[in-house]
Amino acid sequence: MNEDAPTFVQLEDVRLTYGRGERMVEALGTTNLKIGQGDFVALVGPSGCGKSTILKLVTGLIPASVGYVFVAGREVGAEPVRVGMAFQNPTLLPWLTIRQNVMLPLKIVPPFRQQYRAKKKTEFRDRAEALLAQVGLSGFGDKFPWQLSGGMLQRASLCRALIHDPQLLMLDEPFGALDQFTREELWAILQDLWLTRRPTVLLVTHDLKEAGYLANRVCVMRARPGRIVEDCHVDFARPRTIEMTYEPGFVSLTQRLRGLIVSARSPAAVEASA
Amino acid sequence: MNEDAPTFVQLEDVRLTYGRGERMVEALGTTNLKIGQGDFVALVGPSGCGKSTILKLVTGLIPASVGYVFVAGREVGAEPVRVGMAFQNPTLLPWLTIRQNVMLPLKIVPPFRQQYRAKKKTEFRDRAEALLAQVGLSGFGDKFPWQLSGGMLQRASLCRALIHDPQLLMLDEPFGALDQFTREELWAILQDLWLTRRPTVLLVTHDLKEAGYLANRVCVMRARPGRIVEDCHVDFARPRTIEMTYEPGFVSLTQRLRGLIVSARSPAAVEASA
Amino acid sequence: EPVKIRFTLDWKLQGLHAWYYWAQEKGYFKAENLDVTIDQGEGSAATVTRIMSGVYDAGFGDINAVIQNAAVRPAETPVMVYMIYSKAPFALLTKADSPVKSVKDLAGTKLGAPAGGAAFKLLPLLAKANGLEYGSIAITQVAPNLQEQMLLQGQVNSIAVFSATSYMNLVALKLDPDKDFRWIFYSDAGIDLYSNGIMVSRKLANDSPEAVKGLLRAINRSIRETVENPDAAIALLAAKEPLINKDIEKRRLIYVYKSLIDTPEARQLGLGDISDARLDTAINLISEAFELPKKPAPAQVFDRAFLPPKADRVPPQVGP
Amino acid sequence: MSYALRRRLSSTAVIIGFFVLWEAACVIFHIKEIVLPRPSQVLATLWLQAPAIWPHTVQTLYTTLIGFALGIVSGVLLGVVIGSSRLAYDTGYPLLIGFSSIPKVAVVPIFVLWFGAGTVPAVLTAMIMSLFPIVVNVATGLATTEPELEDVMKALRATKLDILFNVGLPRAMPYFFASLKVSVTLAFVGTVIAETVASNRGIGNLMMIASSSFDVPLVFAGLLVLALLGVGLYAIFSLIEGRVIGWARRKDDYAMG
Amino acid sequence: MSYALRRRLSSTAVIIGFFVLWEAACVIFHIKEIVLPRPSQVLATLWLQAPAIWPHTVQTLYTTLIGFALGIVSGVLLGVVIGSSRLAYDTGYPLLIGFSSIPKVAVVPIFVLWFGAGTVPAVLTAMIMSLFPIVVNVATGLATTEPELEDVMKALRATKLDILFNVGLPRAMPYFFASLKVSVTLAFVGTVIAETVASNRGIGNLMMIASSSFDVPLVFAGLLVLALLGVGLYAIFSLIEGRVIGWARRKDDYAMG
Ligand SMILES: Nc1ncnc2c1ncn2[C@@H]1O[C@H](COP(=O)(O)OP(=O)(O)OP(=O)(O)O)[C@@H](O)[C@H]1O
Ligand SMILES: Nc1ncnc2c1ncn2[C@@H]1O[C@H](COP(=O)(O)OP(=O)(O)OP(=O)(O)O)[C@@H](O)[C@H]1O
Ligand SMILES: [Mg+2]
Ligand SMILES: [Mg+2]
Repeated sequence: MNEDAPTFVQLEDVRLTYGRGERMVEALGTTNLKIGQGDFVALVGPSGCGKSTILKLVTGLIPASVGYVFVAGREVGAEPVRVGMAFQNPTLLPWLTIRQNVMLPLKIVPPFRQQYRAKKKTEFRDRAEALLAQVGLSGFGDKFPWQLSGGMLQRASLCRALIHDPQLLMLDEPFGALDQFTREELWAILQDLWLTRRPTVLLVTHDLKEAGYLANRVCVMRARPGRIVEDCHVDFARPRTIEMTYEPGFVSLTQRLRGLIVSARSPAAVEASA
Repeated sequence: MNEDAPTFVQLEDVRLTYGRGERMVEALGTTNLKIGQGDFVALVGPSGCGKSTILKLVTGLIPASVGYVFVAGREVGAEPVRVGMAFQNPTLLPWLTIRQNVMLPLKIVPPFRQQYRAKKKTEFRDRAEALLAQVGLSGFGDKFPWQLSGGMLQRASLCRALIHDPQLLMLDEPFGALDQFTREELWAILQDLWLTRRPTVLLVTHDLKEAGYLANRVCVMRARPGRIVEDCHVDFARPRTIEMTYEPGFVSLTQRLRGLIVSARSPAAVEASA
Repeated sequence: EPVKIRFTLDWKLQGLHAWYYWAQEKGYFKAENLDVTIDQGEGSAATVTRIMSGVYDAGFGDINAVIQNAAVRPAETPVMVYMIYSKAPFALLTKADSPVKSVKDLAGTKLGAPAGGAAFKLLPLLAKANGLEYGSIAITQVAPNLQEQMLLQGQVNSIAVFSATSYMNLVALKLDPDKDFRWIFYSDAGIDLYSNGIMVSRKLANDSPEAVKGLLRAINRSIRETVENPDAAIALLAAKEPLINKDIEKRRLIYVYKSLIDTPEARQLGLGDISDARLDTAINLISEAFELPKKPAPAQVFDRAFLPPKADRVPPQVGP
Repeated sequence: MSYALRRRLSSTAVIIGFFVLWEAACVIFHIKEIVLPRPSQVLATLWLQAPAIWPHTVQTLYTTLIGFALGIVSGVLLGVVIGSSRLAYDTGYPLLIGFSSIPKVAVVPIFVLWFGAGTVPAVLTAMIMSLFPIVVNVATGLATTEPELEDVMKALRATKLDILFNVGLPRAMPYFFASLKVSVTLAFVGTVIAETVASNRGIGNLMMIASSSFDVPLVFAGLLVLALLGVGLYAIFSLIEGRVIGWARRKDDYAMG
Repeated sequence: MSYALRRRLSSTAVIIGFFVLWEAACVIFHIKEIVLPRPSQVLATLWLQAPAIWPHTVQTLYTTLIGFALGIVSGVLLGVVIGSSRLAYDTGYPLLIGFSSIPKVAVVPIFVLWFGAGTVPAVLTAMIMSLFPIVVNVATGLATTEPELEDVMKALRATKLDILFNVGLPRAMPYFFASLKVSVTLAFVGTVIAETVASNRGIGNLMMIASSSFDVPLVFAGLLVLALLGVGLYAIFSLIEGRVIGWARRKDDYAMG
């Protein structure tokens, strides 16, 4: 879509091994990835191939064993970039209510941080409530996480990732526990948000339709050690609609992605093509 | 499929409210449900409608606020039935390895319990390994839960639900964090298991294709307070195949289910039809 | 302006401390231009340590502890300026019907003694002085507050005690300490020592000799007045600490005065003074018992320069 | 409501039963007053001597509260340091364990030599005795915090202090409150020990005076006062605990469905 | 390996630094030996008197280990009861808190009168002192177990005992090990207190004798022995802890990537 945008996220010859000594596991083989500013990239691949690992690398939660991760031109961690992340498990803090959980980034991230005390009972609170209402959780702000169902937790966790208007948005299967309709509603909301605010988004998903609907690029990974084996551009016009997903062009895209994943699942086949 | 099988699970005018006093939430409106022995029932519905709650009621984890839950003709909890449950969150015990987690039911549930000490290093261990291999986790038996990816945890949790050959199997979105291919493989495995062992299965899912492929009956729920609004029979021949899911009959079933859920989502519409 | 003196007692509030509070309440300290604060103590030996540390300037404590410390740290050790117990209260206590009638009879019996206390430390000397094999005594070490009860229970045959404390403990137990028990004083069995008195820090003695003199004047006067008016003295104490048992504390005051203070020697030399020859023997005994590296000179231990005139130190008669 | 009432009644009954048993044991086995007085004697003494006991009680409570407050503050600080730094863990623990293995009776005289008898040594003793359980539990709570929860903060580029205040400490609260229960009793013990050694007032002083005239019921009255003070403070913490760490104990609520 | 070595070296350095500081403070501020002896004096005494100190050390260690073992067993049992029963929680806590607020010095004489002077009162004192932190932490660990984990067992129709052994106790292990650190020091304190009251051997006895002859360095040598014993036991528990609750501390492993 926007090929000349400056590179915002870059993985340079990154490898990642978990553990040490005998228990060492190579989760990610040598990986290179560039994401332009304001781009929307989806990551797909078989279970355990290292998708979450890539997200954690880009967020700076784990350091690369080999290679470098740059965000906004600086090594990750040092850059003054607002990051929003929805984890695969909706890890809400159990001692906070849903609203407090959603407002947490405002308490931490500048420039909101400085205004938190003054605005937490007015503007910020309203902002959280509005976001909760958008995902269908109005009225649940005062509940505690254990009083919500799995899908509701996931939506709350999504709100937490969005509330501070992040420049870099990491979403790890954010809609996995939702029914198809709620999911499609949230796709539309996310697309709107992307079109108006233009954050750089990295989305992990198992739903190829979701990847095609939302992303500009879909990266296909193969398993053990994980590696990106294919990088497909998705050029449908924006804003996209659910109807579009039934069009032949879209169906053939998902078919192609399916095929790529099938071959990615049998490592031998990939080895040859890589 | 087997209409005259004796009733195995029965919810009789069950209602469930969480909390007390002002904080009271009616999660489940008056619900009646009968499941014959050896039947395979899928529960679908919007997020937060009470699907997990029904599973917990049938397993006896929470007592009904009103009404009765019977399993195998007795009130739940008293019956000598082997229950296997895969929770929505793969709650593996963090201090046990994956294999130990999977073997846990053998340690607890009779008749395995009595033989556990003698066989835990031989037969039971092999059984766990075989199951892990079936879901693609061979070699991960000695890892700890936090060393696995989200999808891998979900598969391990499924193994734990299956290992003790349960007569009643409760599956709460067991394939939510898996890619389409792994998912389809596991469908086939689960169908085989059901055909050979004939446990009574209650499956919660958001994937209508999954519901249609696996279940004999699909119950559609509406939200807040949750209630079963439709009970569709699925009569395709067994064993079913992935190819079958592309047949027009199957597609029209999923279309019909979609329509039901759409109307279930707008409570007013349902109120009229109920 | 008044000289500040922090004064430490040897133990918690008891009848025998009446004169210190008397002096304070009656304003005798103030009259001597002294500002005295009195703190309760943790043992007559600890008085010495407390003064040595510099936190306290004066106190009521054990001369034998002064001797021990003077041998090792002469520069820091406080100096005794007014001897109050001219007879040491160390004694062996047995039941009246016990076969232990003298020190010699301890052989082969069980003796309870407080770990480390002077009464315990002097036992080898006591045994030697009486021709008894020390090893033949089976010694059990017990805290002071348990001794009487273990004796009564029969867990031990005799105990090595502080007479002033034990006597009143037995009274409190509603026993007759004179009839039901036998007392063998160390001093009557060849171990003749001095005991508690007023000591002051070297610094106070050197820098403000007048203050020390004033302190002793006030205390000396109070001793006489309290002994002559025991009821008033105990009432004054009870006003300070209502929890004390007035009867017992009055008896304690009188017992201590009669048995440890109003001795023939005190009648001869006056309250507060000592016999240099006896002190010399005591220093020898202590040096031997505690294996001191060297013997301190008597002048390092006791200084009679601050005493009030002898005429003021005549032991009084116990009042009604 | 009726459930809460029944709970309170039955627990009161058991506690009273305990004292009745004690009384009965004393009567049946002819236990001498001097060994173990009957609770009725102790209560009678407590009642009769109340005006004289009161100032001692106030002194002990006051000293303990100050020492305990200082203990909490320094305990949490030390716990945070030990829980978050490897070096502090490796060095702080052995030093603290070593120090805590020393009976404080041996340390109080040293305090007296520094600060004189009175309130200061008692406050210090209460503080150092109540400190260690808090350190250990806070440090353990921090060290066992789930990394997933911290990741939430790290992804937001939170500072270490942010993480501590928003994840570490709230997560460690159940540990902290557990340690408070132990610490408050130790604070009382510390105060009383210091008072027996060096103080002109306080329950410790009272017990020494009582035991020097062999007034055993009065000694036990002092002990009873201590026990009551301890239970009283515990009750207060319990209330706070219920509010602060309800999230960790939701099981209870859940069981009532 | 080199990392572990560096860690050990730096922590040893800090601990040695602590003693050097102490020595320096004594010299610079002219602190009198009778107030606080220099560590070099204490070590010299320890070295010279080692043969005389040894039997006391053995006695104290032996007594403490027995008392501590009994304390662990009864502490875990009581903790389980209090952590799983409402009534036990409501009654057991106040009684235990009350009892723990009482200084054990006041209780030892009663034990001595009942059981005679010697090892028994010391073992008992060590036991009751080490018991309470274990009770509190085990009970808290059980009470804060995530209901989700218990649900796993309940779905399998597990008995209460199954749940306790397979979920409750493993989940409470971090709490348990935290309490061991506190308890082991209290066990030593208990033993020593009992020894000072009535015993012919043990470090407590040694310290009484030493302090009566104003041998302050020997008193401190006794304290140092206690500290070393405490640290030694701590080191053993630490090893076991590392194996048993590694799952709860995975953060450490993780940080090394
Ligand atoms: N902390 C860890 N320690 C050791 N191994 C780990 C750890 N975390 C992940 N792994 C391993 O790294 C690999 C990749 O994990 P990752 O979570 O990135 O997978 P994923 O692509 O997100 O899979 P899923 O779709 O199932 O979530 C897996 O094989 C997993 O076992
Ligand atoms: N422990 C609880 N306390 C209070 N409310 C609860 C509790 N558990 C669930 N609920 C409420 O009950 C309703 C149904 O929850 P349930 O978990 O059964 O939903 P679900 O159908 O499984 O949803 P999902 O598909 O999102 O998992 C929700 O509105 C939820 O907020
Ligand atoms: Mg993942
Ligand atoms: Mg659910």
